[in-house]
Formats: sequence, C-alpha cells, structure tokens
Amino acid sequence: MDFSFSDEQVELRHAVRHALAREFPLDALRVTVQTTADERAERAGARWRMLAELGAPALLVPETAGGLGLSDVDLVGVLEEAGWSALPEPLLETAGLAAPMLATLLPVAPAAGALHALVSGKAPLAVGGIDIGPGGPSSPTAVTPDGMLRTPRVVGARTATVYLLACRDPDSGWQLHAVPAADCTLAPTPTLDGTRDLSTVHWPLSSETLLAYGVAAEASVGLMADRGAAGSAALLIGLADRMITMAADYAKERHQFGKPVGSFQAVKHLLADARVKLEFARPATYRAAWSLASAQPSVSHDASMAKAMASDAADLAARVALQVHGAIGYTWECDLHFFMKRAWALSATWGDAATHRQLVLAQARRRGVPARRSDPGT
Amino acid sequence: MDFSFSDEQVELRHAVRHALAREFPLDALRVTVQTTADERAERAGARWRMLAELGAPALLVPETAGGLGLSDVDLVGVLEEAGWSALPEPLLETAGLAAPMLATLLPVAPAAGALHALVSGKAPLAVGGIDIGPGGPSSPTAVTPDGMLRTPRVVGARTATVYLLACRDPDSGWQLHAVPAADCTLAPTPTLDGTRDLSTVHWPLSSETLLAYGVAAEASVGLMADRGAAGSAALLIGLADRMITMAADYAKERHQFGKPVGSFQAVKHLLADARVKLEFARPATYRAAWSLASAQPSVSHDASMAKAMASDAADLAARVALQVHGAIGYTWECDLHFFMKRAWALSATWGDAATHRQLVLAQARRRGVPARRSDPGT
Amino acid sequence: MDLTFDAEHEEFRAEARAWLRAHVPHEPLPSLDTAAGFEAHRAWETALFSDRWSVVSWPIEFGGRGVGIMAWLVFEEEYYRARAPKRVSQNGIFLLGPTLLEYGTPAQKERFLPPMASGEEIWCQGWSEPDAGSDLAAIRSRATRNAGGDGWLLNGQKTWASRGAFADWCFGIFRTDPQAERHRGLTYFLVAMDAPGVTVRPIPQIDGETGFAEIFFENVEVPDAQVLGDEDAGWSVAMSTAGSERGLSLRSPARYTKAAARLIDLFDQRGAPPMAADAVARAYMDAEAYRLHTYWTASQVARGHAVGPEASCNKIFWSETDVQIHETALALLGPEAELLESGSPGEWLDGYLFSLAGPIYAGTNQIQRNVVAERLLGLPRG
Amino acid sequence: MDLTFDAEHEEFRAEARAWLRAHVPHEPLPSLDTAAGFEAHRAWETALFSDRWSVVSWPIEFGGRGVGIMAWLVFEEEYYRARAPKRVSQNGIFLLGPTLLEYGTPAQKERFLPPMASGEEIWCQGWSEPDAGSDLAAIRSRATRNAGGDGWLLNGQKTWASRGAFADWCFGIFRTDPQAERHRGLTYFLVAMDAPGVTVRPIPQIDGETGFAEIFFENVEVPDAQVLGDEDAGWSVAMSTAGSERGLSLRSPARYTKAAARLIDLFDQRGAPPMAADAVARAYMDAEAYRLHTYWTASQVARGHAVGPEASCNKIFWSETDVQIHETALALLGPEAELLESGSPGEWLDGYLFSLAGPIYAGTNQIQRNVVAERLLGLPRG
Repeated sequence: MDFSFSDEQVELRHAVRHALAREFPLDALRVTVQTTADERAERAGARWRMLAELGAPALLVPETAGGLGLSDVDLVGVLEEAGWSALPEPLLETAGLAAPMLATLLPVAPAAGALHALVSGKAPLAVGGIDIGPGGPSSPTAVTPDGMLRTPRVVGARTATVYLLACRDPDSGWQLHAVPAADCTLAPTPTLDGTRDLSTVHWPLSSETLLAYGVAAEASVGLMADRGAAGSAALLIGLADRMITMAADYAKERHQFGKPVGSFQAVKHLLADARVKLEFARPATYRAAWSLASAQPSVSHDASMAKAMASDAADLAARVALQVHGAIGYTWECDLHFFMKRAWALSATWGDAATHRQLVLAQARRRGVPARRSDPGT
Repeated sequence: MDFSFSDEQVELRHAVRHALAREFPLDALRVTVQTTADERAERAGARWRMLAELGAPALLVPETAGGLGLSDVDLVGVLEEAGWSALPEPLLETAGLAAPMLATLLPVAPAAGALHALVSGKAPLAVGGIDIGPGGPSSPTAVTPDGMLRTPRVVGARTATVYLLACRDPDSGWQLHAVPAADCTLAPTPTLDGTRDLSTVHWPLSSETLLAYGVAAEASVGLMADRGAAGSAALLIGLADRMITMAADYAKERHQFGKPVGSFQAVKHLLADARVKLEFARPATYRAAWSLASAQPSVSHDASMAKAMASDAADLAARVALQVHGAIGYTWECDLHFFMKRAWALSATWGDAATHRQLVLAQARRRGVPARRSDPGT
Repeated sequence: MDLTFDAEHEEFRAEARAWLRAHVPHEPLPSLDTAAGFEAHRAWETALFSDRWSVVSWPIEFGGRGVGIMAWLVFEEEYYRARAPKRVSQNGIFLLGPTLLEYGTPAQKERFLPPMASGEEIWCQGWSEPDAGSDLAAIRSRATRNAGGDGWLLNGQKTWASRGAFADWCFGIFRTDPQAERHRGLTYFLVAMDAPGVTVRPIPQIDGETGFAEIFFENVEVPDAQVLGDEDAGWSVAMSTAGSERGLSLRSPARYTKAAARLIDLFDQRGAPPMAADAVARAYMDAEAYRLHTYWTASQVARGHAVGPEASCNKIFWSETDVQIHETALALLGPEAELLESGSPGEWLDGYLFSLAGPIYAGTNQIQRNVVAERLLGLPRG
Repeated sequence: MDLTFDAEHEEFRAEARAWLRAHVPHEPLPSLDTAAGFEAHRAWETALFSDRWSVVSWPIEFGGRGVGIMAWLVFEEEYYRARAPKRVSQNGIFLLGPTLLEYGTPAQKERFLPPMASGEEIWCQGWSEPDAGSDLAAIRSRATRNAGGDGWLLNGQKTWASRGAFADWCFGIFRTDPQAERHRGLTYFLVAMDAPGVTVRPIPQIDGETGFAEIFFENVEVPDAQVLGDEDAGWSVAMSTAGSERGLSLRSPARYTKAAARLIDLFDQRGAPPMAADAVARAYMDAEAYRLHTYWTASQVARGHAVGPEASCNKIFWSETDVQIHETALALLGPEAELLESGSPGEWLDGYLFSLAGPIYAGTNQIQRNVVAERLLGLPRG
C-alpha cells in the first residue's frame, strides 16, 4: 500500500504547470475567445506542439508504438494541471481516451493510422458519441435521413484530423470508428464556455473506418466511459483548486468594513467548505487513475466515484468563488468566469454527479466492487 | 385575499401560551420523565383539564355537539403553542384528528360515545393505524395469530379511554374503529423522547366499534392523514421556533474569545439559516390549516407541503441549536434535548419531508392542485 | 383568513390577462443588456403605460391605477403567466418609485414619476462604489455646495449600475458631510446621465453582454430640486429603497412560480427521471412558499403593519430559490446544458447566469444573514 | 502508487481476523457510559492486550507490536469488520499515547504506557473548562509550585471529560504562568483521579447516560514526574494530542465504511426506496473517500511527511459523514426511528446521538473551518 506519486510523476506535473503558465497565461484564454478563427487556430497549434514536446499526448502509448509507455497514474497529474490552467485543447480526449484505446486495437489499420497521427504530435484527436446515463454508457449518435450519422457534442473536432466516434445500434450494439476529418461535415456548436471546441459531426458509416464492433466495441466503449469520467474528474479537481486559490487570493486583497473580506468568518467558512470537498475528492480521483492503470475489476465503480466527487467539488468551488468575488466575479474582466464555465461544462459531461452516485450505489449493492487482494474490511 | 389571523385567533393562541407557561414550565418536562407512573398520570390529567378549560380538545367539535365550533385555522396556533412548549399530551390526535372525524360520523353510536368522552374533557383520545408513505396513507396494523389486530405506535393510549384506530384489508379496504380502552391490550413502547406516549395496541375487530368502512373510511383516513401531516407541521413550527429562540438566547450569554458567541458570523449565519427556513415554512403551514377548514380540493397537496417544509425547518433548527449550544446542548441538564427529540419524532411521523415532497410533486405534475377561484398565475 | 381573491380582484385579473394576451410580443425581445434590446424594451414599457399597466399600484395621477398591493400581485401573476418581456424600467418603478412616493416633494413626484412610468426616462442605480459594496456605508463619492449655493457638485465613481450604459437618469447616494461617520452625512441625489461631467464606462458581464456600467462624476452640477429627502439624511432614504429591493416589490413571486412550472414541464419532457424528483419538488415548493409568504406579508401590509427585517429573509430565500430552480433545470438537461441554443437549453442557461447574481446584488446574502441574526434574533453586532 | 497490501500486511490481517473471530463477544457489551459497561469494556481491553492486539502500532516494549501505520489501519478494518466492542481506553491509547511516545521521558513511558495498553489504567481528558471550550486558550485552572518545590498544586475545574466518572487517570493542561498570554504559560499534567482533592461530578448526557463528567481540583498535589513536556510548554504538547484527535488516530475509517455497509444493507432490507438512493450513495461514497484520504495521509506519513492542518479537514469530514450516515439510516427507518428497540432501530438511534456530538467535540467544526481557512488557504485572522 503506497498511495503516493513517484518523484518522476511529481516532476512531470510540475513541468506541465510551468510550461502552461509560460505558454498559456490567463490572458491567452481571453484572446482565445476574442480573436479571429485563424489566430485562434494558430495559437491552439502552438500550444499543442508544446504539449507534444512534453510528451503529453502520447503518454499512454506504448514505447513500441512511439509513445512514452506511461500510465493513467502519470497522466492524472497532467490532466489536473490542464484543469488548473483551463487549457482549451482536447488533451483528455486525445491522451486519455483515444491514445490508450487505439493502442489496444493495433494493428487494425485505422487504429494504426490514427495513432500515427497522434504520436506525430501535430494535432489532437477528436472524440465523440459516448454519454453516460444512470444505466451506464449511452449513445447520442443518430441516423440522419441521408444515411449519415450525426454525433452531437464532439470535442476537439475543429483542430483534429481524425475523429474517434462511437455509435450504437439497438440490434448490433456498439461500433467504434476512426474517421478522417476530411470525410465528415462539421457544425461548430456555440457553448457558454467560448474556449471549448464542441461540434456536431455528420459522418459516413464505413467498414474502412471500423475499429471494433460487438463485444469488443462494448468493452472499449465501457472503458472509454470510465476514462472519460475519471479524466474529467482530474480536470475538475484542477479547476476547483484554481477557483479556490483565486477566491482566497481575492479575499486577502479586497477590503470591506476596514479589513480584508477573508478575515470574516462567513467568507472563511465558505472557502473552507470548498477546500474540504476538494481535499476528499482528490484521493478518489487518484484512486480511479490507479484502477485504470492496473485494470482493477472495480474500475467503473472507482471512476464513477471520482467523477461524482470531483463534479460536486468543482460546482461548490465555482459557487463559493463567485460569491467571494461578489460583483467583480460576475464581470468578463475577472478571469474567474473562464474557470467556472469550464467547470460547469465538465461537471455535466461524462455523467453528472447524481448519475454517477446511482452507478456507484448499484455497484456497491451488487457488491460489485470485487475484493482486491483482500476485502478491505467492510 | 386576507392571509392573516383574526384578533380572536391571536388571543386564543396567547391564552394557550400563557396557560402552558404557567402550568407546564420547562421543569415539568423533566419531571414527566423522571417521576413515577402515578405522578406522571396525575400531572398529565391536570394539564388535560387545563386544556379542556381553554376549550382546546373540542375546538373543532360543532357547538351542537358540545364543542366550540371553530376551525383548523383557530387550531393551528394552538398546536404551534403545544409545540413551543413540547406538550406531551396528544392534543393533535384528540383535537385535530379524532374530534372533527367523529363529528362528521355522527350519529353512528361509537362516534357519539367517543365524542361525548372527548367533549367531557376528562381524557384525550388515542389515535393509531395510519402511516403516510410515498403512495399516500398506508396501514401498519397487522393481524396476529390470535385473530386480534396489532397496531404499533398508537399515540396517547396510556391515558385515553377510547382509541380511534384504523386498519386496512387488501380486499375490503380501510376500516375505522372507536375502541374502548378496556377492550384492548396495551404495550407501551419506549422511545427516545421519554415524554411521548407511544404504545402497541392489540384490539379486537368488532362491528360494534365500527365507525366507517369502504369508500367512507378511505375518505376519512385520507382526511385524517392530511390533518396529521398539517397538524404535526404546526407542532414542528412551534418546536423550531422554540429551539431557535433558545439557541439565540444562549448565544447572547455564552462568551468565548472575549465576546458573546452570537457575535461570531459563523454562529449568526447558522441561526439565520434556521430562521429563514422557519419563516417560509410558517405560511405553508397556515395555508394547510385554511385548506382543511375550507375543504379545498388542494388540501392533500397543501398538507404535504406544510409537513415537508416544517419537518425540514425543525430538523435544521435542532441541528443548529445543538451546534450553537455546543457540549452544553448535549447534556440532560440543558432543556434543549426535550425539544430536539420531539422534533425528530414528529418530523418522521405522518410522513417525513422526502415522502411529502414526492406526494407534492405527484400532485403538481397531475396538475392535481385544482384551480381555486382562479388559477394563481402559473 | 381567506386565501381566495374577491370578485373585484378576479375582474382585474381577467382584464389584465386579456390585455396581455392581446399585446405581449410573440417573439422574445432581444436582450435588454444590449443597446437595441434596451430600446425594444423601452417601447414595451410605453405600450404598457399607454393602457395604464406599467405601474398599476401607483396613484392615478402619476400613471397608475391606484390599486392595492394584492391587485399588484395579481397583475404580476398574469404578467409572468403571459411570458411578457423583462421590465427594463424596474430600477425606477420598483425601487426609486416607492421611495419617491414616500420621500419626494410634490414637485419631484410630478416631474419624475410620469416619465418613469412611461419608459420615457429609464433609471439606473448609483449605489455601490469600487470600495463600497457590502460595506455600503463606506461611500466616498461626494457632493459639495456649488458656488451659487443653490445646488451641488458631484464627484466620484459609482459601479455595478445595471444597464447604466443605456439609462437616462441615475439615483444614488453621495457624501455631503465628510466629517460625519459612515451612515451619517450622506444625501440622496437624482442625476441626469447626460449632465456635463457624467462619464459612463460599460462593464461587460460574465456572458459578454453589457449588463452594467461604471459611472464617473466630475463636477457634475445638480440643483437642490434633485435632492430626495433631507440633506445628510440619505441613508434612511436609501434604506427605504433597499427595503423595496429585498422585500416585496423587486421580485414578485410569480417570477418563481412560473419558472417552477416550466421546470416541472421540463421534468416531464425528460421522462421524469427519479433521481431528479426530489430537487424538482424542492424547487417547486420553495417557489410556492415564497408566493405564500408574499401574500402573508402583503396581508400584514394591508392591515397597516410595516415590512421589517423579515425582508432580509425574503432576499435570501428568493435568490437561493432562483439558483436552485435553474440548477435543477440544468441537471435535467445534462450534457446539453452548456449549449447556447435558442429555446430550452439556452433560456435555462441565461436564467442560471442571472440567478447566480442574486445572492450577490442588493446586499450579499452574507450581509442579509447578519441582518436576520441581529435584527430578527437579537444577536450582538460582531 | 500501489493500492494493494503486500503479503506481510495480508498475513497480519489474517492473524487479526482469526483472533477477533475467536474472541469478540457474541453479545454486545453493556454501554461503556455506565459503570458496569465500563468494567466490561475494561476486561475486553485486557483480553486484547494479553494477545498484543490493544496497541499494535506501539513499540513492543510497551505492549505493542511495533507495526507501522498501514498495519494499524488493517487492524482497524478487521476490528470493525468483526463488530468488536468500543474502545474504552481510546482517550489514553489514541490521544495521550502518541503524545507520551513523542514527549514523555523514558521513566514516564515505562510507568504509564503498559498499564494504559492493558486497560489497567484508563484515562480521561481534562481539556475544556466551563469558560474554555472552543476558546481553549482561555484555560483558567492553575498549577502552582508546592511548598517542597518538587511538585505542583492543581486548582480549578475541567469539564466534558468523557467517562470521567469512571476513569483512573486524567491528562490535562493547567495554567502555570498566570502572567503569560493565553497560549503561553500552560503546562501538561498527568493526574491520578484518586488523588486527594480530586472530585468528580458525573454529567448525564442527552440519552440519560453518564457520558461525561466535571472534574474539580482542590489543592491536588502532583509531583514533577507527572508533568509531560516542558513547564509552560503545555500548549504545543496539547496540540500534538489535538492533532491525533482530529487526524489519523482517533477515528479510523473502518468505523465509517462499516457503518456505510450496514446502511446499504438497511437500504436493501427496506426495499431500496428510490427517494433514499442518493443519500445512501453519498453516505457510502463519503465513508469510502475518508478511507482513501486516510491511506493517502498514511502514505505521506510513511514517507516521512508530518500531518499538517489537513487534519482539520479530516475532523470536519468524518464528523459530518457520521451524521449523514446515521441521518440516512433513520430516514430509511421512518416512523420506527424513534423506537428504543434493541437491534436495528435502537442501534442506529444510538449511533445518531453519538454522531451529533462529532461536530462539537475535539474543537467545533466552526473552529476547524477557521483553521482550514487560515492555515490551508492563508486567510487573515479575524
């Protein structure tokens, strides 16, 4: 039993934090929304190259396939940092979902092609077609009258060259495809968080893009859902931490009634409650990463618990941070809203807290958390 | 539209408060638990006579039947005062449930007999056999191997001479009986609130005690459930008010860090939250009384809403009052526990807050709140 | 106690309902936090006024109908039921209006109330300053006597003036006695936004729209006739405004009961997911409880009692109810909640953002809790 | 990172499980807040000790097994799994014990630890005073030098000493320098409860049982050998004890995971009512999260890091988790929740009452929130 990160893992996280702070300061978020599409794309490209230099996109790709051969436990800190800086790029989707999935599906040709694109570090991959409901993974992909498939809320499609897309047919079950961007029609979806890249993608169903179907696809989709939940939990942890830090900093500076507002118990206790929620969501999130890395039978339970707790922690952090900032926090000029909007978005995707509580309870009731090497006492 | 009490209603409430403060000071609660059964019975008897002198038990009995001919709107303030003083006697059961029910069932012989006993003012009536679940009224009464009926958690049986008991058969539906105490076997049930009179009653099913059956009994049981919910809401409002008042008083006196603990924002905000919850539960409780008095079609909805809000208000008041008192509140010597225990008991009986929220939602969805004279805007 | 409306009120309701059915625009107006939307909403105010629906509870001479508070509540119920536009005049008619009626001179009432009621002059609030938010008594903007002695010179900076970028007039408090302590020595002024020396800087809000503005005053000349109430007595005049803001007149319950009814519709549309049921029920009941509490308060007012510190309970309750209704709706929308689509998700998202400001403006809920604890429960000041 | 236990820990777990299976009494012992129950629990402590299970993490010389913190957590998991009796020695072995190991002289350790481990001497805590609760530094009980100069005279009053009515020894802090300000000038003493001048007044608690006591000290003579740590340095010694109380050693996670498992059983027995599902899931997850957080903290400790102000997060979290688990259970029991029946309702009700004290003792959660805000977030003192 050693529930801690290695020195290398801590160093990797620090490297990512410093690189992001340097290449992606707070101002850059504002620019992302207010600039032209071209300028936006150029900046996104530069950031992605920087992440690629750090090895982030291919962290989970085996060394034999040109990656770093690391694990979800290495990735979780990187994702937390991406949350901390509200990074707009689809790092979770590319590094956390697409990369390990494609690696397991080698040497299927479309997987090899997509993985090659990913490892090259030129562009992220987009991911779409999996939601999580109280019954587990569900498919938002629909068939359109022209025979194409329509997947809403695909993340990262504007910059990706390959889209990893899932669809589900009531009879034949899940399919997973790696579709070249060139084969798709894309309708960007405006969202509250203007720094987020969401699109509706129309794509053709073709055996040439097929990665997996049937039982294999179902297992892959299940694992991607777990990784989506666990990975977005890590992003949310970083966001929550950042919002609490911003609010605490503001509370030290802002004076009312002749003293810093942070010296009032009401403000202290709001922030303390948010800090406590974060404190206990964190180990749950790290445990989910470990369960993914070591393929624990409890991985779905662990990922759901992480997502439920991290979503609640980020939602509370947003509420508290806004209240502590007061009217200032309600302005565009204050950076807080970028973090709040991202937190709201991520808290609701890959299943919200209430959904994951249902999933956790169902598994706990089935005693669906199979004994690890030994039953931990309950 | 006049949502206020008449001067007479306000005066009646004040009279009850003063009488209870005089005849039933805080010490009397302690004595109730710590004295012998005889002494306890004697004191209970004296209190009941005092309530009878005020006219409380027969408030809802028509003047033609020897009562005061008043309504639930007159009663609600009296019940609130009974809560404020944590009165142990079954005033709700006698005055709020048994009295109006028996009055409507006249001239059926057992009803007339029971009502006569009630109006005489010598002893309260006991009530049992109706619970409220997410599906509405349910029956906890079971048939025992000896052919008797067994009703748990009957309130007031130790002092009553007549028990108003309900039972339900899956085939023939509800029945309502007025059973002489002498025909029953009684097993007092120890509860956390030692001042509460709860028993399990074994009773014989007999046509001689039958008040109503079939559709009439179902309607009566439904109305008693509404009155139980609305009336216990009034008791809970009084309890919540008392606990908040006790805690605020204590917070003014108790000093820590060189000042009254009530000057700390943390304490202020705990109490303010409890006060706000109470403030909004109150009109909901009064509305339920008016709906009962004027036989509104929305009465079940209104009673459920009152019980849900009053239960939550009392539960929060108890939590806050205990926290504000600190360790002192956790002692037998501090009076607070009498009010907390009563609040916990009442909050869970006649359906708890979550149960009533389900009932309210079901009715709101069915648009089951039929238009009053006009649809109020939604 | 009688919770039914009498025939007169029902007749009034029917009349209001009929008028609204005939006049409410079919398409929603553009956001009132934009220049075009502001003017579209002003036109709506004018339409309301021309049939005497803009300020029903005001005296007839100022454009109202002289009806009581219960009738006003009936009108509000019908207004929200009809999904009529937001009230761009709300700071004037709901906040300044009652204060003018209470403290204004006959000349002030005659000068200011009718154009306020008609939408011709739209008001913003000059209350907070960069260093005087929750601590409103820390106001530093000052008013000094002008050379002629018949007026004042205003200097300083106000902030968080909702729609200050578009408004015609501003009401606010300024320090007239620099020696006086905090709540003393403040005076309540009415200022034209086009007066020389007034500069406005729009502040984009969280959704990018120009919801509020900073207002800078540089030697702005204001005649004595634009002082509301007594010199140096601005705090108590302002507290009357703040009482309206937190209490009865700013947030009528129909707003929340209507939103709760829409929430139940959404719940049904989404297949009534059991895990959302409790939150939907809570939101519905809280809106309903606020409505009942308002009738309760209005009945006390009708009997001649004043609205006291209970108004702080009100402010806490409606603002948190509003957040809860919208949070529950977004939870029902799930991953679609972030989409800026017109119609259901977008409207709920807008409403959510707006609701989040509720626990902040009109005195943060932290300040309100202090008021409840100190003035309703008698706890000592900190 | 590896969240599995190694073979050594698993062997230790198996040994503990086997011993507990063989020795845990089949019938629950009477309440340890009664005289008879106290002695029954003392006998259980002796049984634990005789097979070296009472203080597994202590050095072998004092009756422990010298195992690390992870093994201790394993033992605790097995202990709660076996539904073994409450630990009547907990104030000694979990609070004073670690402090003695850190600050005690060799002679003190030898004198006090073994009988503490064996249950022969059971300790209570003399911490709070009537006017020093949350404000612990306001302690007024004092210690003055005795005539001989080789010891002290204690005078004053302590309160809320859990099981103080039955305990053999008491540890507490007394003011030795009356001039010094608040946290300074306090000294940590070990006092025999049968020393002349010690009087105990039992305080019946909310359920009528004698859960705690007031202790009066009147010229109680205490030798120098019973001072723990340096003279006038009692506050920092006490903070070590308080850290244990709030942090790792008082409330092991197995307590909550076991309660959460029982809650899920109850939920199933009651037909899994959908409206209780969310609360049950929350309670289960919070208990599980506390377990994970403890492993996380223990891993930091194992790597040589100290437990910091995060311990205040702990205290807030476990105390509120405990309340939530029991509240949810009572909600499932519905109207039966108030019944003092043996078995399910009664046990949950007992647990609920006990849990309600959690947010109060060991420093109220209000004080803990101050600590979190000031020491983890750097907010200024009030």
